[in-house]
Amino acid sequence: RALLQRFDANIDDGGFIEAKDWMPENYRRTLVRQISQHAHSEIVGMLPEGNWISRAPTLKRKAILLAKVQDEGGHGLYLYAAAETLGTSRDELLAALHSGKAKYSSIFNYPTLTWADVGTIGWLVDGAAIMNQVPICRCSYAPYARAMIRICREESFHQRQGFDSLLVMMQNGTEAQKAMVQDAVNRWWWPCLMMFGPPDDQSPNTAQGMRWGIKRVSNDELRQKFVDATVEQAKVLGVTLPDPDLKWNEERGHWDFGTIDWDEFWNVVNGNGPCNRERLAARVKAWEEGAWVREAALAHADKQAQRQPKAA
Amino acid sequence: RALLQRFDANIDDGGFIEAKDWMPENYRRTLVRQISQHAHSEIVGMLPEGNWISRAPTLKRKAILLAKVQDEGGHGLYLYAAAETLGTSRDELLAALHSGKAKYSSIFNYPTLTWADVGTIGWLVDGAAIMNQVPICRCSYAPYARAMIRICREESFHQRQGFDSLLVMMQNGTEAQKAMVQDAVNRWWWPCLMMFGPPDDQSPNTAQGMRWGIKRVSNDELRQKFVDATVEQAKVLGVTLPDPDLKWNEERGHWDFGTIDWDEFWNVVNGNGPCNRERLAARVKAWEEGAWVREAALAHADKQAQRQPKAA
Amino acid sequence: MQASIQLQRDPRQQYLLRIGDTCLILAQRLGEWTGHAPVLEEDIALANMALDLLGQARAVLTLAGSAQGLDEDQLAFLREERDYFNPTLVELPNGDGRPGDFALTVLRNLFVSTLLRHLWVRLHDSSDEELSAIAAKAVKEASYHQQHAADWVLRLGDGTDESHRRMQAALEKLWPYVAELFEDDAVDEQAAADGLGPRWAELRANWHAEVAPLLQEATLQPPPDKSFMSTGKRGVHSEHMGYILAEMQHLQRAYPGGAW
Amino acid sequence: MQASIQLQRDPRQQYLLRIGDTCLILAQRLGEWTGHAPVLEEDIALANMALDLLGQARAVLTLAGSAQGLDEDQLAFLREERDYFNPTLVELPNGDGRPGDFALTVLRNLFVSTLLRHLWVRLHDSSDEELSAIAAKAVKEASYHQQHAADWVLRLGDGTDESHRRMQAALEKLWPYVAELFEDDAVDEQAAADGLGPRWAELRANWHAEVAPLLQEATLQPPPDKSFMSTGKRGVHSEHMGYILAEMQHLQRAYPGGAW
Repeated sequence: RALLQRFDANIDDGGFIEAKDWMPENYRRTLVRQISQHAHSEIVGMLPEGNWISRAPTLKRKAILLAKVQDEGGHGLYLYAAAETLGTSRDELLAALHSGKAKYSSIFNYPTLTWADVGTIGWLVDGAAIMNQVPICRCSYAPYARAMIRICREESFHQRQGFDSLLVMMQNGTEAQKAMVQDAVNRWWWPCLMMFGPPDDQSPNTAQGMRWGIKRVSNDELRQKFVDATVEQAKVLGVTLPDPDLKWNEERGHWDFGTIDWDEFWNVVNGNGPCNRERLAARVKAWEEGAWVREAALAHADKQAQRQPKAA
Repeated sequence: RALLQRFDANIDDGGFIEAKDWMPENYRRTLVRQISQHAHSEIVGMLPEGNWISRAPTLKRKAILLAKVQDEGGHGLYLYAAAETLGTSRDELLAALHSGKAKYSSIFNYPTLTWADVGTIGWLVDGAAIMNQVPICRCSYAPYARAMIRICREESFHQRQGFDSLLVMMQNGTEAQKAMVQDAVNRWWWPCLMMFGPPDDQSPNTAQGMRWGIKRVSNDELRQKFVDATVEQAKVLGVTLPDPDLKWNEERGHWDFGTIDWDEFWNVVNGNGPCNRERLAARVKAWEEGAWVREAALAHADKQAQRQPKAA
Repeated sequence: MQASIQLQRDPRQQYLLRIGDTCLILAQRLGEWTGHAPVLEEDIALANMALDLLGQARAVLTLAGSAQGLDEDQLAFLREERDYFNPTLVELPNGDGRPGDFALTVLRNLFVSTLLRHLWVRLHDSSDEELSAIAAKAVKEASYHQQHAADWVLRLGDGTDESHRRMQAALEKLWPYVAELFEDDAVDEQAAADGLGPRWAELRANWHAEVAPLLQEATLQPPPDKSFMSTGKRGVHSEHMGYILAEMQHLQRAYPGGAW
Repeated sequence: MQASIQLQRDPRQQYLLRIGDTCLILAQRLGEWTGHAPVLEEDIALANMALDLLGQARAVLTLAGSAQGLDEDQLAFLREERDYFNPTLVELPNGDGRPGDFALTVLRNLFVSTLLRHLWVRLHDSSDEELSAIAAKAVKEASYHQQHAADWVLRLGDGTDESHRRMQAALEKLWPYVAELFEDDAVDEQAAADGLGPRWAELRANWHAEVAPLLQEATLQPPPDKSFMSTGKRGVHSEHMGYILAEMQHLQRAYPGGAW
């Protein structure tokens, strides 16, 4: 009880919780769920973009894409490490992913069908991710906040690179390239708006998350901020956002936008998106087919450990 | 003894031996070796050409290539059946192929590197094969002779199609296509000359084969016939055969040609050609990975057989 | 200059391309087996089916391109991915690696040949005489393909434990892609109105009436239906399609102005 | 119009392309692992090595093209197969299917990084200042790659029975392609005469001196040497190369005049 009071007071003061500090079980569980979900999103997110590494159209773009996907692996590492500070091992977290128990961001259940999808993921998906993640840099759990600061810096870089790759095609490309970019934006726009999660009035976890300083800004606020920022960027690019209801609302000082198809959102969350099966299958296959490698590494380390004393 | 005399007399009269007729063990063994080697060549020969089915440049060429490779499978079937009339099962013959004991035509250990290789195989490899095989249509063992008649008819068709596909590229194609054809001819010419086997004075089996009416024309005679025919076709195509020593010999009434690199021939025969390992590995993989299918087909047939009487 | 051709987005053309592309892409997948099948007879049978499908594709693509002055090869090799309209089912890989999984291959052949047979039967009555003539020939080929696939599904489903397990796994993998085959839309609407051909949705009942008892006899159990819906018929494909096209189109793209 | 570019068949250019293409094609193969490695750390490490190799490829291709006015992308994406000069070793698939065999991957990395490290050391003394500068940077990367690969070869060779078996199988598959690395010819002759770089044959002794004891420590046994000789360095590749190029070149070929 005293511990809980001190914890609450700390949170209320805007203080940070470190791994060694006492914390309520629920807080710990919520964080493990959220951080691991985020970590899973990073490693599943390597798949749709990785799909284009072998086909990148120039060596510069290939290098940028490789570096980006590598960064995502790195984000996965930090985040698993942050989750491990809360007492759950990476193997346990991965087991939950592979069994389908743990979730990852639904956006990665959409396929990358053209090269323009790679740039669009950088621009829109990473853009939305940053909106979601910047507030987490002030999250009450310090190891998570520290990981997010580094991640957000890299994500911003990725977003600019994605935007730049689309800009080159829209400004200097052929008609076929421009059409490819527009098509990609058409396919990714609505799923990106869904990335902020259900509307606030249907989002049960928001209040507690806010209370604990894990979540700092509501889904709808973040979504609006994303729309407002993106409309301007779309103008610079010269692409049309596929929403006839999109228009400036002088009164609100924001862009109004159309109704999101939440049936689609829940379909994808519940496993029926275009690539859910394949994404999970790819992760499970990598894990299972890699088992012999991990076992061999352990066996070799054991042999080495046994040899040391003899040699000594 | 009386049987042997009757057999010899029959052969000397230019008669035919049927499966049910008595024959010397050596004759039988020689035939099984030769027919199965020929059958193996057909099915291994599906691989280098099959390599281009997915990449054929037009639908017409894709259809022609598919039909050709399918025909090769058919030739394999007739030939295995012909070998089986001599008392060795297809499974035994395949086991000998997979273990590396049985040989197949070394020409298929060269890779198909461009689309022009497909046409060149039709023109040169099938051309050489026909030269080799036409005399076998008069082979003393009747089931083999009958199979060869059908095979030769189809091979001639394939050869014309191969030649035609090169002719289109040489007459109506771009410079890049013409260079592709010339490059393919450069790579395939010498290996094709090797297809007739070692020179007569180094070919130990020839005499007995001739005596038995299994072989009708010597290696060197066939090779010369092939060169003479091909030189004229190369002129029509507009390609250069890669042999500076190639010139008409008025006295002999034949084309003289350069020295064959028999070291290369023996290297490839002995397993050290460009694709020996991969060709055999592909066949073994298909066989091993197909084991469950063959087992299931047998198991299902057994179940059906057991159900019949119950149903009756 | 081998840039991609532009289509007119005409419902008649799209209806025809759905058929032609289904045949074309399945032929491409079946062709991958050549030389690698479990028994020689199947090397020959799979190549033969690929050849039949290729012939059907050529006829239908020629018809689909005629109004716009495009030939079969321009349509087969010079479209962008978005302009191919086969259902996603046929573009799925045969299995991990090449040549892939024989179980998945024969089951997909059953699904597609049953669809195509019923489709060709109906297209025989098409208001388009040429399409009707194509259908008359193709229906016999599809019947043979269906029989061949059904025999194998039965054998492997009710064969050994291993073959049963593999067939059941293939069924769970492919079943979600079946719904798309019978999805209705404006393209089908227009084709039905013009008498060009049936709505594919009209084939659903017959398809299930033939496939369901066969699966049952093969002791195979389809997974529960889900809301997942693939979208290849609208030109939005799986990630596998790009690899098929990169390979299939390579020579046409790399040798502009070539004569083959 | 994305027809292929024509090379001048210049020994200096071919010497450089052998180096650049070795890096380029191995980067392509390593990139296939991204997202599919046995542990996350290896996803990152393999992508990182691919990135280093790609950087080396870009620098060397740029240098190789400068005399003829060709840029790195024209060289990387618009050559015909015959004009790529990497040794066959680097184009072999990672294994059956994707992403392939980790044993083969780390063993090949050992072979290639050992070669490249010794090559970069010698190229540091090149008469070409630019090449010398590229080498100065690359040698550090190659050292890291070699160390990483050596660690894994040791771990897997002397790990479990299964890992040993897989490593030994990989060794038997790859070893025949090693001889080509050190084959001598006129291109190397010229490069040595000009002080551009060493004959690769001069690297053979050092390569074996490092690789042989490591294999021994890893309890791996190379197969007996055969007369087989691969020929990628002369532009005559294996059947795998065409598939790599069809995929790698697709966008450049399909979007002529594109800006990326």
